[in-house]
Parts: sequence; C-alpha cells; structure tokens
Amino acid sequence: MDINLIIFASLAFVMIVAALFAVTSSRIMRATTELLFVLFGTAGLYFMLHYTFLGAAQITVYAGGIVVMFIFVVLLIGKGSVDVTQTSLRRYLAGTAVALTGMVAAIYLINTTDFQAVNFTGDGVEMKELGMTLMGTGKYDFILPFEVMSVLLLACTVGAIMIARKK
Amino acid sequence: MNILVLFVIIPLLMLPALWGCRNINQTRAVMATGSVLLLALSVYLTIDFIAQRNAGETAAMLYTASVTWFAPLNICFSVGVDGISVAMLLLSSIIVFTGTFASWRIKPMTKEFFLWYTLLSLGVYGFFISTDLFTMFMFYETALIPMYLLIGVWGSGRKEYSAMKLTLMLMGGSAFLLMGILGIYFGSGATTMNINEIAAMDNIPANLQYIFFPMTFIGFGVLGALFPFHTWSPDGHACAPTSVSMLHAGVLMKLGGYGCFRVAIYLLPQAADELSWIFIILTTISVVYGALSAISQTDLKYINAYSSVSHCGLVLFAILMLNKTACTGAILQMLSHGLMTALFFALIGMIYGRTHTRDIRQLRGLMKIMPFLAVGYVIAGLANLGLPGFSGFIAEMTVFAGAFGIDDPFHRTVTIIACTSIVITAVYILRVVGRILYGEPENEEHKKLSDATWDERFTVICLIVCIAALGIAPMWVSNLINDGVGNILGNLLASH
Amino acid sequence: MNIPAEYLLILSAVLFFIGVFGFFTRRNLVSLLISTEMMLNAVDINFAVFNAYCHPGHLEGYIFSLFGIGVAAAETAVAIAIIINVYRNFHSIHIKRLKNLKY
Amino acid sequence: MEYTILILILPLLSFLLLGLAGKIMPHKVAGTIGTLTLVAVTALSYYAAIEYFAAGRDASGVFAETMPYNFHWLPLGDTLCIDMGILISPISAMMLIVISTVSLMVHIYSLGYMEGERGFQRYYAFLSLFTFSMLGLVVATNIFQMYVFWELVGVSSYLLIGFYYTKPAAIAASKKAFIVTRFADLFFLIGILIYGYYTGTYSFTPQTDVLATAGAVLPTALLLMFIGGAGKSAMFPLHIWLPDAMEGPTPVSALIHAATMVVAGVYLVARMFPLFIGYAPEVLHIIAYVGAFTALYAAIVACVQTDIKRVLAFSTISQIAFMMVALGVCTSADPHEGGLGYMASMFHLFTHAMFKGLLFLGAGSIIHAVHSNEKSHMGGLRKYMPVTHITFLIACLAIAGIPPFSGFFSKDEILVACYNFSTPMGVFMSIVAAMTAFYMFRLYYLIFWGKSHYEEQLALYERGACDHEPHKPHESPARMTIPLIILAAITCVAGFIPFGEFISSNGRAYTIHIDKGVATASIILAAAGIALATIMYMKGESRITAKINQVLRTPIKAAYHRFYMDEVWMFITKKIIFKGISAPIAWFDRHIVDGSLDLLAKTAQKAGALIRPMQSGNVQTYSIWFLAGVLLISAILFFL
Repeated sequence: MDINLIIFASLAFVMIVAALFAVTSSRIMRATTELLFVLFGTAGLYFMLHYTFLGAAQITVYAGGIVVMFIFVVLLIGKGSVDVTQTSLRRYLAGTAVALTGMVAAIYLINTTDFQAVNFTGDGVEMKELGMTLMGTGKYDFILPFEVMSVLLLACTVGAIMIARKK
Repeated sequence: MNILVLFVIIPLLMLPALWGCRNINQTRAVMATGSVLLLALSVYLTIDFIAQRNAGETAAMLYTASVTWFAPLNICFSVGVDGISVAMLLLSSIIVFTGTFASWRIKPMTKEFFLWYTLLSLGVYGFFISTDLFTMFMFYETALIPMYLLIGVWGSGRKEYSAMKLTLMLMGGSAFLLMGILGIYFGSGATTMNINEIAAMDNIPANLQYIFFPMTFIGFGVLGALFPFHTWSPDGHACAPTSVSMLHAGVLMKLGGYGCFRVAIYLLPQAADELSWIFIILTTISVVYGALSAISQTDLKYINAYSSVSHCGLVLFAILMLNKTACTGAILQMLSHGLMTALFFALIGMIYGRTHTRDIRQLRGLMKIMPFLAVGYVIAGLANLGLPGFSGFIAEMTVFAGAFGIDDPFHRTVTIIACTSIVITAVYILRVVGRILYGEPENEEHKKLSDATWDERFTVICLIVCIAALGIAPMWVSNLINDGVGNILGNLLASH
Repeated sequence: MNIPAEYLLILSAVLFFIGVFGFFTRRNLVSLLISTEMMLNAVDINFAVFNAYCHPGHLEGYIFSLFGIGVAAAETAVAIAIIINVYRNFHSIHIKRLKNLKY
Repeated sequence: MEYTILILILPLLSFLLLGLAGKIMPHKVAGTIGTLTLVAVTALSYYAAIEYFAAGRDASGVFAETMPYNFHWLPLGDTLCIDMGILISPISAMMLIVISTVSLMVHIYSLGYMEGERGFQRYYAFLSLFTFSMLGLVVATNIFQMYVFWELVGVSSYLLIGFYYTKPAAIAASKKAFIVTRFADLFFLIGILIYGYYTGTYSFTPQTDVLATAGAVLPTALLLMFIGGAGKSAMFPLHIWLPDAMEGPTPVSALIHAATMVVAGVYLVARMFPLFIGYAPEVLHIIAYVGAFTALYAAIVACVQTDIKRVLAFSTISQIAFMMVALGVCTSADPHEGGLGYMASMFHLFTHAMFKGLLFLGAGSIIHAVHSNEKSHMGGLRKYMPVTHITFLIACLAIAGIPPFSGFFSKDEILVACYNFSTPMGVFMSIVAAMTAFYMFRLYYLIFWGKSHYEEQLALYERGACDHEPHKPHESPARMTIPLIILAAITCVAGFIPFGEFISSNGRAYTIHIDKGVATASIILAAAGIALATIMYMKGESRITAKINQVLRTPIKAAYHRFYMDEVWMFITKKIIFKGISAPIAWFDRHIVDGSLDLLAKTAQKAGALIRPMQSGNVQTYSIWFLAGVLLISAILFFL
C-alpha cells in the first residue's frame, strides 16, 4: 500500500469528520475549531500536490487569518447570544435530502466522467515562475487580475471598517 | 414649424412652468394662459382647415409632417389632421379650458393636480394629432396614467378602489391594443407605422385581420365603454373630481371611439365588414342597457356615468354601421356627448361641492336654492335627451338616419332597438330633474347654500353655448367631419 | 503519488455538500459563514487538483485557488463586519430576527 | 312673402330676451314684451294668410303652396337632408291664424291671470318658446322639420305644465306628459326614417316614380307617424297625459292642451293626407276606428269628472278624436266623393280651437274667482260673473252643436262625412255628439246654476259654524274678460266662414252645404243631451241624479277613475319597466358584470397571496429551491 494513499485517507477522514462536526455542532466555538481542522486538511492536500506556496497561503490566510476573525467575533458577541439552535425538522430533512442528492449526483458524475488526466508528475511550482506569472503581462499571465484582487482587498478593508464602525 | 406640434409643445412647456409655481395664483395663471392658448390654437386650426378645404385642398390629411424617431422599427413622430381630428381637437381644448375653470378651487395640492391634469391633456392632444401607430399608442398611455393619480388622490368615496379598477381595466384594454397594433404593423409587412401608408397599402391578409380586428376594437372599446367592459366607468366617474370626470367622459372616452374608427375600421376594413355584427350586438346592448341601468341609480354621477355608457355605446354602434352618414353621426355624437357630459359633470360637481351629497333622495328643491345651477342642469338634461336646438339631437338623428340606411333585417332591428334609448333617456333625465330640482327644499342645511360663483358660471355658460352652437348650426361641423369620414370609409367601400 | 484524481474530487464534492447542508440547516449567521467558507474551500481544492492532474504545465488553477483564498478573506472580513453591525442593531445574530426584508 | 320669417323669429327673440334677462325685468315689462311680440306675430300671420288667399288660385284651381325659405340644415347622407324653411299652404295659413289668435288671447289673458305670480317672466318666456315652436311646426317644409319643432313643442309643454315646480302633482304631470309623448315620438321617428329611406326625401311630396316602388312600405311608415300624432293628440291609449297636464296654469291649458299643440297630430295626418289617401287608405280607417273609440271613451269619462278642468280635458280628447275620425273616414281626395272629412276636420280644428280656448279661459276665470278646480266649490256663479257666464254659455252651445254657433257647422260636416263612410259610424258619432252636449251642459249647470257654494258658506259663517268669511266670487278684470269676449265673438261667427273655399282635400273650392237630415238629427240629439243635463243638474243635483248615480254606481266609479287606464300604465311603467327590468339590470351590472371583473381581480390577489410566502426573503429557503431546481434541470437534461 502506498504511503501517499494512507496519508490521503487519513487526511480525508479527518476533514470529513471535522466538516460534519463543524456543520452540526451546537456550539459555535467548537464549530469554528472544527473548521480549522478542515482548513488544515486542505493545506495538507496542497502539500501532497507539491503546491507548497498554496498550502502556506492556505494556512496563513485561512487558518491564521479567517479563523481568528471567527473566533474574534464569537468572543466579541458573547456566548449567550451565539446560540446554535437547529432548524425545523422539515427544513432539516429537505436540506439533507437535497444535499445528499446533490452529493450523490456529483460523485456519480465524477466517476463517470473521463477527465483526460495525464499522469501526476509531482513537479512543484517554482516561486520564480509563480512570481513571473502573477506579474507578467503576456499571454497566460495574471497582472490584471492580480491588480484587481488588490483593489478588491483594499475595497473590502475600507468597506469592512465602514460597516463595522460605530456611528 | 408645423402648427400641430404646438398642441404638444404648449402642455410640455406648461409642465415646468407649473412645477416652478410658488403659489396658487401663479398656478392658476399658468393654467388659464395655457388653456386659452390651446383653445385659441384649436379655433385657429379649425378655421384655417376649413379655409384650406374651401380653397380646394383635397389631400386626406393636412399639416402633415414626420420625423423619424426610431428607424429600426419604423417609428416616426408623424402628425397630420383630417376633419375628424380637427373636430376632436376643438372638443378637447374646449373641455380642457372649461375643466380648468371647473377645478379653479381644487384643494389640496393645486399645483400637483394641474400638473397631472396638463399631462393628461398632453396625451389627449398628442393622440389626436398622431398619424403613427406607435406614437398614437404612446400618447394614449400618457393620457391613461395620470388618471390613476387624479382619481386616487383628489377623488372622493372609494377612490383607491375605483382608480385601481379604472386603470387596470384600461391597461388591460391597452394590452389588447398593443397586440392589435403590432399585428397591424407586422401584418402589413413591417415597413411603416404610419396609418395612412398602411391604409394605402391595404395588404394585411384576411386571416390576420380576423385576429387583430377584435383585439384592436376591444382595446379601444374598453375606453369607449363597450359592454361588458364598461364597469370602470360608473365607479371611476363617481369617485373622480369634477374636472377629471369632465375630461374623462368628455374627451378620454372619445379616444376609444376615435381609435376604433381611425385604427380598427380604417386599417382592417375586411374584418370590420365581416365581424361588425358581433360588436353591433354588444353596442346595442350598451345603448339600451346603459340607459335602463341609469333609471335605477340614485347617485347623480352614477346616473350620468350610465348615461355615458349608453351614449358612447351609440358612438361605437354608429361606427360599426360602416356607412358614411352613421359614422359622421358617430363623430357628431362624440362631440355632442363630450360637451354635454362635461356640462353634466361640472354641474354635478358644483352641486356636490355645496350639498356634499349626490344622492337624489336627499336633494330636493334645488331650483329655489341655486337657480343658476338648476337651470343649467335642466338645459343639460334637455340636451342630453336629444332636444332639437342642442347638439344631442343632430348627433342622434344622423346616427339613426345613417343606421337606417342599411337595408337588412339585422341592422333594421338593432337600429330600432337603439332608437328606444331616446325614450329611456327621457325617463331618467326627467326623473332626476323632477326629483332634485323641483319641489320645495326639504333639508334646512341646503336652504343656506349659495348659487354659482363666477368661475362656475363661466364654465357652465361656455359649455351651454358650445352645445347650442353645435345644435343650431350643425352644417359646418357636419361637413368638416364628413370629409374625414369619407376618406376612412373609402377603403372599406372600395372592397364592396 | 498515485492517488487517482477522482478521489480528490470526490473528497472536495463531499466537503462542498457538507457545506451546503450546513448552509441549509444552520440558523446562525456565524455558522452560515462557516458553511460558506467550507464550500469555498472545496472549490479551491478542485482548482488545484485539476491544475495538477490535467494541465501540469500551466498555473491557472493554482492562481485561481490563490485568488480564491484572497477573496474568501475579503468576503469574510466584510461579512463579519456586517454580523457585528447586525448584532449591534438587533442584539442577536439569529436569522429569525432578521425579517425586515421579508415580503 | 319673405317677411314670414319674422313670424318665427320674433317669438324666438322674445323667448331669448325674457329667458336671459327676465330676472332683472319687472313683471309689467316682461308681460308687455311678450304680448307686443304676439301682437306683431298675429298681425303678420293674418297678413300672410290674407295675402296668400288673396293671391288666388293657379291654373289647376288650387292655392299653390309657396316656400319663401328652404335651406339645408343638416345633411343626413348624400341625398337626404333635413331642411328648414317656411311652407305656406292653405292649412298652414289656417293654422297660423289659429295659433296666433289663441296665443295672443292667452298672452293678454295671462297678464291678469298670472299677475303677481312668482316666475311671471319665465312664464312669458315659455309662452314665447311655445308659440315659436308651434308656428315652426305648422310651417314646416318637410316631415323632419316638423319632427324638430314637434319635440320643441313637447318640451315647451313640459316646461309649462311644470310651471308650478314646487307642486308635486305638477312635476309628475309634466314628466308624464313628456315621457308619454316621447314614447309616441319614437314611433314617429321610426316612421320618418322608413319614409325617408324609401322615398329618398323628407319632403311632404315625394317624387311620383319613387312612390311607385316605395308604396309598399308607406302604410307602415304612415301608421308609425300616426302613432306619433296619436301621442301628441291624446288618442287612446296614449291619452293619459292630457288630463294630468291640467296641473299647469289654466291659460297654458287653453293654449297648448286645448287649441294648438294637441291638434298637432291632426295636423300631421292632414299634412300627409295625400299620401294617406293615395297609398294607405286602410291606415286611414284604422285612424277612424281609434278616433271613434277615443271619442266615446273620453265622452263617457267626461260625464262623471268633478274637476272642471278635467272635464274640459276629456272633452278636448273627445273633440280631437272627432277630427281624427273625420280624417279617417275619407275615402277619396275629392270632397264630393268621400273626401269631405278632410275639410270637416280642418274646419272643426279651427272652430274647436276658438271655443275650447274660450272654455278653458272661462274655466280659468272661474278658478281665479273661487280658487278651486272642484265643482263642489262652485255653483250659482252666474250672478257673480256675468261676462264669464255668457261667454261660457256660448262656448257650450258651440261645442254642443247648436246653430248658429260655429261648432254646429263643423261638427255637422264631420257627421255627414261619417254617414258617407258608413251608417254605423255616423250613428256612433252622433251619439258621442249628444253626449258632448250632455256633459258640457252638466258642467255649465254645475258651475253657474244650482246652490251657490259661496252663499252656503256665508250662511254657515253668519251662523258661526265656520270661522272664516268665505271669499266672495267676483268677475275677472278686463284683461281677462276681453279675450273671452273676443273669442266668444269669433265662436258666434266662425261657422259662417266659407271654409271649403279655402281648404279642401284636393285643394279645389268646395261649397259647404248643410245636409238637412243629419243637421236635424244632430240638433235633436244635442237638444236631448242638453235637456237631460238640465233635468239632472239645473237645480243642483236633483233626486233623479242621485237615483241614477245609485243605480249606475259601479260604471260611474270606473268612469270616474278613467276606466283605470292610468293604473294600467302605472303598472307597466313602475312594476314592469322600473322594478322588472331596470332594477334587475342595475343589479346585474353591479353584481354580475362588475362582480365577475372583481372576481378576476380577487383571483389574482388570492393567487398572489398564495405564492407570496415563497418570496420569504430567507436566503436559505431560496438556496434550497435553487439547488433543487439545478438538480431537477440536470436530471431532465441527463435523462432526456
């Protein structure tokens, strides 16, 4: 048995279990923590794909930034108000049914579709190549989306401050 | 510059002027100036038109002009008038003019009231001068929308309900109308929206005509109070403020008849000829049914609204006879009904303004309390029941004589049935006159009321003079109309 | 590494639909946001997997994942700002309280 | 004869002046304006008539019709046109004289009768309007002009009947008069439309070649026109409005409802006489039978009425029916061979206008004196009102048909025409004539003879049984008695006018000769009627009268209620038309037609309410539906 498969299986197991807890846990703090496991698992997957920078970004931005924000807001709002009551049974069943059906359909499609995948080479992405692509102006280069991203982030920062600011 | 465009430009200029008014006197000044200008303009137009005709001008439409507006759909702003439109323009400006004075003291929000009022009149004028299907439709809609606000805001009684009902029913009619217009446009090969050009091509296939004639006719017919689409009329009129009732019954309902004639009959002659019998039956019902309903009403405005149903039914009835005399009569009836019903609504509004009731069971002996208004009411009533010397008589006689000119049992029968309405009309008019004007005043409160003020007298006298002028010297207006009617029916008669 | 691409894709699909399920059933704004993040994350995995397995020479999927992470951060920032604001106005972040948009 | 236009214009101007400026005018001025206008109109009418007849006959031996004016008023299609103009023919000249004379008398009389009444100016304005329209009617050049003025006459009658507009009875009567005549006019109008369509003209004399083809429908058209005429002339069963119309001021009754307007129907038939006789003789016979029945019916009812104006009203109906019968019994256009009735009818129209006008004015004078219409308030008035008494007696003798008063001559001609037609008709009409004599003298005795109501009341007052002194009857002022005297004078001499010289059915001169047999019989019958009335009523209501009343209680009661004709009409209008048709239609409109539209609106609203919860604003719900929809569409795409 391939070591990679074992790693993958354990990662997948952890992620799915953590995800399930994240969406069913009645305590918001726990749910946030479970989310953190999912995000770490994802970072692990990126590392397995040799996308080390992506994995690092995942850990710093997601696990480090976003989850902290979650915890921050949960703590800010207070435990009493963060009361995770479950929804009505009807909606619960409807949601489960639709989500399950969707999942089954998606898995079925994934299994029956030929992705024409080439063999996985395991070549990572060199940082230099990544930097050139992000900043390059040629074909298949991403300077414009990159700049747009930066503007978006700026706008979000300003917007978030505006919204959250006390009147 | 084309003189007809002024009919749209003057109201358009009045709108910002009204907007800028700071007090009621400025508003009144703007309205008075504008409506006098329009009246003068239409009088000038009438005289000039007759002069041109006498000088031997034989083109179907005079003062024609056209500006392309949206080329891909061949939409143009094209104007032009024939005798019928000239007569209708004259009618509209008289009603707008007198309506202004009838609502001289309207409250609250005088400025806003007159803004919508002017917009409404803009639509009406635009409709009558247009010769392009699309612009015509656009102006038609422009005239309908202000109605909702005018009734809903300044009305009385169940005004929201009535305004909503009126608007929805007329909009429903417009939906049919739009389909009809598009059908005509594409049926004729989609090369032009100009009515005269479509008529000249005369190439709409018969099967399309059969589909689109009923749509167009019902679309306009709803506004012309065609049975069974007339029920907006009693409620709408009852709740509308005086001058809106006047303008609505006096002019707006005429848009229906005019449109039926100018669009449905003119452009779809073959279907008109084949299918007219269905609508003749409906209009005959309108005529008799409206009059009979009026007998049982107790609200003055309802009586008059049902009377309008009856009289407007006669307009459509005459149009459907598809014969020159009857159609001339139809246009005369439009003029006559417009003036008479405006007078009626003006008087009812004035009486209501004083007594605060329109219930004929509560009014009595008004002749002693407000002699001027009462005499005006009697004159309006006599005109309405077709007394010679007033416009109603010439219109009805022309219609009946024309309708009788068709020699087959069906047309004969419906004509005779329609004729009976003149007796029924007499019944409900005299019933009201006898009940509310004559006798001794019973209500102590009413005895203190005053007679008409100067602006009210002015309104009433203007309308009475117009009605009498039309009734005593009908020749010129009859000739004026005849000229346009001949042209429109030309298509139809040629196909026989 | 010899894990078939389908395994990864199925994992991401499962994560995605768990997120969907959470989105349907949770009644709390923060929980909803958590579910949303989960879905976004699943999508990012897909981008990376397709890039790695189908177009190894290119970087589109990679960069999209990167951008996805950035967008998620921005979105979360705004969402949390809104949540705080809502809390301030309604003293609750329970969605049943937020009825002003209803009808 | 261009000046004839003034005959129409002057009263119209007077109407406009009095109508518009009447309010600011003193009574005297208004009365003077109205009366002076009428003096001018009368002078012009006489002048026109004299000039017309003096011009003599043309080559074919008839008085040529002249048309000083005729212009197009309203075109009805390419060939038809309503013309307005003035047509002078023998009968219209005669009518001009009748109308202007009676109208002038009424104008003068009203100066006294209406003195001090509220709305005096309005009264004169309406009188002028009526005079204008009636004159316009008789000089009409075509049937449509006649219809136009016919309607105007109707409306002026409406306005005058309802003159006392605060009196409920007057309001009801005016409404009734207008609506009943309007109903009849509907048939008139349809008749005109048929006539116009088939003959291609509205003139009285269509082209002969057109008539050859149109002849088949002419009887229908003429019958319908006659129904119109029957409405105005109060023929059974359209007579119901006339008795009620007596609610108007009495001079108005004299002018409109006795002398002029009510004979418009007769005039109409006379106008169309050449067509009647040529193309629809059977319609003429229908007219005769309707007329004969009406004459009898009205005479019976007149015998038992207690209101003196009602008696006169029914007597008018009966007399007009005589004229109709006279026209109806014509069988040829030649007065020597069955066309006599035409001349007789016109003659009777002429004389009747004078003596019936006189009777009404006399009645007005009496009412003016005793302030009541009821016979019980009269009696023994002859010594208080000598002038009224004598003139009234003259009129009674005239209407009863006693020579040498005018009624004798005209009625005699009618009876001769009836005997020429058929003996039963002659006998029937003779009996009606005898009844005329009876009821008129019954009326005469009840008013002027018998116990005086005033004296009885005075006696009561002197004994203290009555707390206010009764009003002493007095003779009317000269403004009222002078017209009486003038009309009485005309009544005395009018019979000797050689009427046939001017008017006859074919236009040629015809010399009236009294048929001795018929004349004797009718005088005897009239004398018998008078004698019966004398026995029964001369000394108040004698024992014989009481006995007769006792025996004939039921028929008298029925006759008093006019054989319940009004109730029948009331049933038709109130119960059937108003309650049975109009009210259900109004209900139907509100609840079914409008209700179905409201239902449509309600359905739309309900449907909206039904699907509104789906737009809950809840993103979770939306997303469930969204995903479910995506899955569904995918499934559809996949499985198809």
